[in-house]
Amino acid sequence: MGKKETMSIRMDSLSKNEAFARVVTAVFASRLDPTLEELDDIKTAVSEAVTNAVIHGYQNGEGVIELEACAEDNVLTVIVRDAGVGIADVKKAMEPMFTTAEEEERSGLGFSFMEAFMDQVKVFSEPGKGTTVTMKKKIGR
Amino acid sequence: MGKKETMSIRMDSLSKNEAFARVVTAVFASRLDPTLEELDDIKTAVSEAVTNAVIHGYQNGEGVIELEACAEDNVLTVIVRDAGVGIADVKKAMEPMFTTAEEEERSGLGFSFMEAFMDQVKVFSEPGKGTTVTMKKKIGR
Amino acid sequence: MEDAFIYEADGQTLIIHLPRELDHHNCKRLQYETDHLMAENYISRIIFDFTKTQFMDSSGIGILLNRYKQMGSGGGKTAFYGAGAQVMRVLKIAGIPGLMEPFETKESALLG
Amino acid sequence: MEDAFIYEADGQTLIIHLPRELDHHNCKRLQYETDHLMAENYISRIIFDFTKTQFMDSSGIGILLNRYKQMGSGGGKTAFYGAGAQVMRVLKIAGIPGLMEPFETKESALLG
Ligand SMILES: Nc1ncnc2c1ncn2[C@@H]1O[C@H](COP(=O)(O)OP(=O)(O)O)[C@@H](O)[C@H]1O
Ligand SMILES: Nc1ncnc2c1ncn2[C@@H]1O[C@H](COP(=O)(O)OP(=O)(O)O)[C@@H](O)[C@H]1O
Repeated sequence: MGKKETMSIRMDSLSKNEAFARVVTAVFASRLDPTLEELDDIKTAVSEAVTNAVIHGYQNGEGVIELEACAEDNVLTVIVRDAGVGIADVKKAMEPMFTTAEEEERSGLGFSFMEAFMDQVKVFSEPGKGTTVTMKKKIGR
Repeated sequence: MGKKETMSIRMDSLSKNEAFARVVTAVFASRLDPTLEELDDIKTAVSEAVTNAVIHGYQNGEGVIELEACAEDNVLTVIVRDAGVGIADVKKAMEPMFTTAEEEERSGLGFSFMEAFMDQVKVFSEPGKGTTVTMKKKIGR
Repeated sequence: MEDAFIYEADGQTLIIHLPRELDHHNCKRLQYETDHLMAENYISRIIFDFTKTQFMDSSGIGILLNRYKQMGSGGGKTAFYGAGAQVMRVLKIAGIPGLMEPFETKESALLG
Repeated sequence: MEDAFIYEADGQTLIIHLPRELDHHNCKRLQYETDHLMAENYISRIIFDFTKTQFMDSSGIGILLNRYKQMGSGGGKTAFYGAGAQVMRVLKIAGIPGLMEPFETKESALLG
């Protein structure tokens, strides 16, 4: 290893792309030779971030979601980016059980899951401009 | 259907991304509900185009390969683009058995396979600028 | 293409056989359909069957928690069985086993 | 991660058990290894085993054609067996069955 490998993908903001995004990321991550459990972790975290872009970022409307994945040494970095409504208070949004979409039966656990399944989660957001979630995970400890 | 769905992906010019590209395209294409045979056709054509970008376009060196897929009505469009050396004589390059990489045990059948497995193949290339291969296939006749 | 849920009634118990992937995309129908079923029938217990489920995320948890609330918080009113590795980890992180009774099999879940 | 080839010798016959995916990436080693084997041993016949191969593209055809040429174009010097649907379609488009003898099983291929 040592060499950095990258891929980025742009897709429509559609709920069917939640599954597409996690499969693509898992296939890309397989070059780091992860365990099945690590692959599940990655899939779950990606699913959360992409679902948030679809539901919250673009409010179930049209938009483009960008997903970037990068493998370097034994670390997988995944970046999920939307150009949607953005988040005014990121700290509050990341609190467990906090959700602004109660009527859609959201659990408010999306960010908690990303944090549980990845080693590092960083959220950058500007209201009206969009949200970028950057997640890192060390593969094969 | 009726609505157009698109995804595009950028990846490093690495031989391991030949498999990555065909899996990603197959997963994307599955939304058109293709038969297993159609999926195999798509995978083979994508494999040819991406392999050509790696070997001929970037001559096994560094570079970025772009793959775009689009599903509209029952037609899958796949575009594979490199910014590599390009092709001076596209017509000659597309002749069966023509290859400029004899010593690498190439069969010269890459373009023939794309044409055999897809309904339409168009190649646009400029020497020194790169090559774009656009392929279309109707799914589920 | 879409995964199918199958609803099974056993007296006042509703068994929901969950799909292969329980994400936001696949949850949309489940939400609508169970609301409909619960409005039309008297249901006093819900059992979730994860036997076929290979993937679940927090969208699935949202569905589970809302059914749990609808059933009222009394003991044993919601239960689940058949959870595999990925599902179990997700359920545990969300604290579901403290709210819903876990079982190994359908038979033991029905006995309660 | 990498698919493994396995080479099997039976007298002067070399059986090459091809990998799950026979593309440019996976062909690199095959090329090097068979050249090596054929330089060290007297091989008069090559049999390709596609039993495990689920995918092949024109890179795979390039490898086959070169081994065919190395064997000289005499009859029966190269053969294959175990080709599934995708592999068989690719072989046919490339005209391979006109150059190499197709067999159903390893046993029949060895008998020739
Ligand atoms: N991409 C995003 N764009 C805008 N708002 C977001 C985005 N992601 C998360 N949020 C906000 O953060 C809240 C908490 O998110 P999360 O923890 O994933 O829970 P949930 O999705 O269940 O609401 C959301 O309810 C929403 O208000
Ligand atoms: N992306 C590309 N960039 C530059 N040259 C290309 C590209 N694709 C194909 N070619 C040229 O066209 C020729 C024929 O290609 P192809 O039919 O795929 O056969 P092969 O890959 O076996 O050589 C190649 O040998 C090469 O000279």
